[in-house]
Amino acid sequence: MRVGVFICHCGNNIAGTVDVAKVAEEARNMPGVQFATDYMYTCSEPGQEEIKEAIQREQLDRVVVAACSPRMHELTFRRTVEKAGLNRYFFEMANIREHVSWVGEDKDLNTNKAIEAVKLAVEKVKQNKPLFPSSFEVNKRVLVIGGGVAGMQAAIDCAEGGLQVVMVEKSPSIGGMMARLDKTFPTVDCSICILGPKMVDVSQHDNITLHAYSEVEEIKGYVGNYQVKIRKKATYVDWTKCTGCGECTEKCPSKDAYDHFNYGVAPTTAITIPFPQAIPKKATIDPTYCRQFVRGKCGVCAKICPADAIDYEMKDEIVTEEVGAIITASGYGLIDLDRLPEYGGGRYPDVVSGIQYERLLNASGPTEGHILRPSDKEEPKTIVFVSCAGSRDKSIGIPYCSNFCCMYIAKEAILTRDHIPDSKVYVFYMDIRSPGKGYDEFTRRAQEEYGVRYVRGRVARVFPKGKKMIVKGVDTLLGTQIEVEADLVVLATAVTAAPGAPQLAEKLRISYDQHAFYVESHPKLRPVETNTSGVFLAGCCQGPKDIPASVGQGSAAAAKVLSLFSRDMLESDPAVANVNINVCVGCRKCINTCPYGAIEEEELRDGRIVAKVLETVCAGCGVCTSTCPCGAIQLQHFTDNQLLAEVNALCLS
Amino acid sequence: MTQKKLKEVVQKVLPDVDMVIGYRQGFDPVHATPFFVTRPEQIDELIWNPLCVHNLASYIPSLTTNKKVAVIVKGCDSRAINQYLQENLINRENLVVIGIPCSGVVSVSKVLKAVDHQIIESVSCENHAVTVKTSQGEKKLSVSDVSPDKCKTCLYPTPLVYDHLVGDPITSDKEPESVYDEVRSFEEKSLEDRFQFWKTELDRCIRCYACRNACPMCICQDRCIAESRDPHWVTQKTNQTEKFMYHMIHALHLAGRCVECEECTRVCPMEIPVAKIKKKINMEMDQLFDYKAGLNAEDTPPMYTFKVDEETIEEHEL
Amino acid sequence: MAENEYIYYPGCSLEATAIEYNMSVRLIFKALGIKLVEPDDWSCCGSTPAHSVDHVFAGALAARNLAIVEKMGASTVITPCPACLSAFKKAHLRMVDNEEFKKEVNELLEVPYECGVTAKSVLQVLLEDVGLEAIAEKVTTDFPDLKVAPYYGCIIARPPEVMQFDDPENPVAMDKILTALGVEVCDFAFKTECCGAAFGVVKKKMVNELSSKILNMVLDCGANCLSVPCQLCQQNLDLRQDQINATMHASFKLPVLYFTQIMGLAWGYSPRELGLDKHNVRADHLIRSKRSIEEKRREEEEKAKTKKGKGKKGKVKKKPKAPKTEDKKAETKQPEAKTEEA
Amino acid sequence: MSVVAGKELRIVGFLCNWCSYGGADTAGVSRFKQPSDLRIIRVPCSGRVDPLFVVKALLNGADGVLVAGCHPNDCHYSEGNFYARRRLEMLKKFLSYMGIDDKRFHYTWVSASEGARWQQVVTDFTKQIHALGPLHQKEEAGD
Repeated sequence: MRVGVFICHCGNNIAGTVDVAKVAEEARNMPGVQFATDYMYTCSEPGQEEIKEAIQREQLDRVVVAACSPRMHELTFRRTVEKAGLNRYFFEMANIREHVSWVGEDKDLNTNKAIEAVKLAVEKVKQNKPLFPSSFEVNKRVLVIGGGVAGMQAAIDCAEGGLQVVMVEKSPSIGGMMARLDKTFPTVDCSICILGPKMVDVSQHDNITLHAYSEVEEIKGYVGNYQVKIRKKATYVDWTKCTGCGECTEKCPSKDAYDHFNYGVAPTTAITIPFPQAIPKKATIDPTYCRQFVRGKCGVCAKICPADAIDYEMKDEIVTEEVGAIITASGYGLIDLDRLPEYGGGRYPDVVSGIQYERLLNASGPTEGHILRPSDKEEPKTIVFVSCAGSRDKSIGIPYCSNFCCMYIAKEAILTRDHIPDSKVYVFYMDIRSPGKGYDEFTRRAQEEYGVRYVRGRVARVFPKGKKMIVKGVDTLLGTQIEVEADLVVLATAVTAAPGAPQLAEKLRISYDQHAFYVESHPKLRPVETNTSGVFLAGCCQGPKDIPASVGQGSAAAAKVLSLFSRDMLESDPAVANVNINVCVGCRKCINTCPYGAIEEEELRDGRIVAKVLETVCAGCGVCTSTCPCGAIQLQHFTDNQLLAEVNALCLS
Repeated sequence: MTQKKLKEVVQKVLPDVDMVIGYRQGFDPVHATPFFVTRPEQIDELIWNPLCVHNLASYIPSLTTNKKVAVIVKGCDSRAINQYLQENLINRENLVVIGIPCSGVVSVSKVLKAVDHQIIESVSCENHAVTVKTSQGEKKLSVSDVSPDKCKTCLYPTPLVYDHLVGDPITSDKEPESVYDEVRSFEEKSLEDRFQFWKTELDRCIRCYACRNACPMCICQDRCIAESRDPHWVTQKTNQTEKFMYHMIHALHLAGRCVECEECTRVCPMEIPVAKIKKKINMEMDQLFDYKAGLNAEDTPPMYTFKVDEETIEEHEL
Repeated sequence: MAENEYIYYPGCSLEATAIEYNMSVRLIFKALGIKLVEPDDWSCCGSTPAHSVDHVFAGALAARNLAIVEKMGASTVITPCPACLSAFKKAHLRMVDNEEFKKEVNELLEVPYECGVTAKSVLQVLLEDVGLEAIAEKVTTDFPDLKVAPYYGCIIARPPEVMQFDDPENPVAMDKILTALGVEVCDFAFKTECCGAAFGVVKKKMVNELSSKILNMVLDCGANCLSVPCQLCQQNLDLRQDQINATMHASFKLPVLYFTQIMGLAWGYSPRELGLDKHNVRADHLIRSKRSIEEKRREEEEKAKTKKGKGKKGKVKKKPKAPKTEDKKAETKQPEAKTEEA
Repeated sequence: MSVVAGKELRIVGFLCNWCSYGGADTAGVSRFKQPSDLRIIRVPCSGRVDPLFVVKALLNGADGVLVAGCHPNDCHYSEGNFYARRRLEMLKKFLSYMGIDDKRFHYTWVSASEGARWQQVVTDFTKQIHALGPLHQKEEAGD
């Protein structure tokens, strides 16, 4: 065995707290090590050249690089050794940066730890076997989860790229949050006017199949070959017949249904079409309010529907779609007003959320664009905006900034002044966060041109006094407490992960952080990839972001899918389970425990039953290997002997 | 009398099977030995008495694939059959189970001790007692005095699975809870004492693998990872570490599978209480997953399944 | 210990200035057939200046009492006093998650405390253990004039990670109980605002301002008295009311009742039994007119008005009519910000 | 070379590649300082960790063994950690019966984003092992 070891300084990142020269020197004495050296930046072009040359010069047959995390550069170096003629699995990485130099202060201890990390890798690599990927076909269809602006952008870009797209939207219409906005910052452009055309593109594109009012039920398979079960929820209206004429919504007698689209600013009818530009423009019945369901009799809509589309008997329907990749753009949620009792959230009708206010501003909203306060439908003269309502607030478990509130508050403030010229508008803020093209200018316009009064300080309490709401807070610039008598209070409620985000993540087998936002492969360099190959992220499911950022991610995710699909065959990771039929006793324990059903029985000529791995289905978790009593089934690259070699390297000394 | 009835049953069964596995007299009066009956004239050699200690079920996995076999089982042995069925290691169609309700067997080594290892000339068994004749004279031993530990905690004297039952069912008079008293009292020892105990016990181990070979659930047999080089879990060194390792392997591979026939302890030439190790894990399986191995064929061994929410497992704090 | 029995730690002030709180608490538990057992030889809870001087010492003062309770074989101790409660809870929690602290504290104690006792407020057990049904069942009398502003004070639900009860910003436990009694509860915005009691001695002026703000809000929300679970608030707002009127040129005449007293009244006990006569601002005029709940029911059936909450989210509260209010000075004390402990 | 005498004890960690190894990376990137004793073995999934590896390590010289995987329901392989949970729990309950303090073995869940949590786990577990002291000084692995 001729192992070559390369210790990376990573500038000072490693060399700063690890004696790399000593590590290299120690490495030279390790059994099987032929050559060891340290280098400034091993991942650099010359650094990789050095490795290739050494492989030739020293006839190395195994390579160990001690540098950063393998999650960072394993692939880079595998390619390097492959270029030099070695099998890419004759390579191991010792993580002496994230796990050593960056977490330990004592140089001696770090150096010793690094030496052992190298020893570990050397012992492992000596056990490594050459592995060769097999290739399989790709199903060039893509599933887009979520019909918000990010999802729509992704869908359109994929469709334009010639891919078949399946879009799943859980609400009755696509459009997402943007469809609810009145205007967009910083241009004060009409939101639905710029979104509408995209929505139409989605609905009319030959390559896009839209499942509205549907949710992902189950996802099976792997990159290139996913099977997705989709639940089409019962709308109780036959959409093939419904013309969207809207007569039913006018005649519907139960008028106190919660209006999901308008965030309950005003009640709506049990049968609704969410908004004029809805796509598809079809009616949906909410059985929790519909009298036909609640009282068992009514049937008004059924009677008056000219297309006779009403079907109270309708049931959920499950459809299965086969795709090769998935883009999840499942969006975000907002915290409930009730979680802000100090602001009277949920208790006082005249304390509303930012998104509710958008609907009050919007011409197609319940007030037809006249700002009327919910309690008495009067026009408010003094409006107070409270930013960071829940955001950046550890005490309710939301330490992060919701990203776009500062901007939409400025926008809503400006619009308020437009709607009600004689209004007084206050904004309580912690900081004004406006880092974007034309953003800061915009917040300044709000203050300078529109005379919005920005108060730097937090609000302590909001309470009613007569018809007014008293907003009690502090002005940190004046260093005093202030009270504002408001007619209407608008809270910039904190952005949260979308309801049900964790459940979806579990179906997708991607990970999510403690706030249930989805985790990207790398925060800087792989922002739309996930650790599950074939699954990509777009928009706010990954974290709060504004429209341009979401659209950008939508296109980015689409680009990723297009490049993934640019090949007809994909290479499967050869690090999968493998059965030694001479040892297998056919006890079937692996078959019963495999999470993927990737193992089947095989009858040998002598009639013996043994296990057989379906290479493309196996995902390489290794549960089978730790289940097999006789060690007959071994996960390649993580075999018992490879792990035992590592354990022994550490323990037997 | 049971032995007579047994022979009648075997008469009936033999024509439709390739063999009947039972017991016959061994090389001396105190040893019974497994007996594979293939011809009617052999039936008369069959015996049934408290000396019939072996778990004959151990033989069937290798046989039922291509032979039709009948096997004679006691209550304890029968759990192995259920366990085989759970792990579908045998083909039930090819198996005829002849169950015998058992009121307890003897531990040969205890008998020999009782007569301080004299040559035994004859043994006669009558209701719950064995009379042993040596050159020193006769000695009458009550079975319960010389029975193996498993009988003292036996909850299932009547086979749990059978096609023919020889004799009337017997119900256990043992407290289910008492089964693990041995474990509990052992756990009262200090950590250090426990370690010293196993150190001295396992120190005697000669790694002959008799315990493994006798174990009905050790289905790997000659492919056991205790002997293989790939994977290479255990070296050939004869030190304490490797001895511990071997017995841990045996125990952990039996987690949720051990049917408590205690063959391992019976066959150990060094008289190491091997079954005592498994008993603890059996107790855990019982308490964590409310599971005893081999009680019925439909269960899934707890180590090969899971619940999304494990009510009985809480997170460990540091 | 027995089902219908609690270990009851009254705390120092309930033996003296707040004796009527003690009386009313004992009375209602008697009515509920629940025995209150005082730990023998209980001592100061430590919520004295001690905790601002020496945490270990303060902890030990609290832990001593908890240790006595523990020794009695009980796992719960109840106290009416929020200050004692928070002292107990603080000491307990700190000892649970800090071995070092636990050791130091136990070194000071003859009987070490093994952290086996949960402290609860009388309010909490009435709500959670006794339950609203049981409370409502006992109601015999209705006081039509009584319009109550529920005032909780600053510490009964704060800091949340310590008190682990009710909402720190908008507590509702007492509201629920009063409502169950059939008493009219007003939507009071200053439930947890600081009354300044802590500065009663050193900063009279500030205390008067803070207290007057609270009393103003009581009027604004249409109430004519306060209900409190805290004898410090009671003392401060009741005893000091004349002083407040004098310094703030106001003329408040707002009785400050313990919620347990109101319970007692509704259950038909006499004001004297409940020690209402011990208050500075008397409530007689509010409880003069009363009727049996049967009458009440009858009268209400007559004017059968149906009022339904509309929309999905939170029902609309009726607008309080704002009577005389002076004083709109921006100068107020910052209400306690939510505590930020990781 | 091995542990730095007097300063370190031998602690072996098995980390699943997707969550806990990532979590350890996150801790590193965030420069969350940790005791240096732990040596990390990377496995694809906590379900790959045969309890025998833990036994092997403890018998062969480790003073403590730590296994970390994705939180239940968040397994990259959807089910691996569920199997791990049962098997490792069984082992934890078993070890002390054989005379090996079960405090020397800990298994827990750390996600890729929980760098701070990882720091906490490593620090606390190392502290715990140091409190127990070396496992192997007394008993010699004689041949």
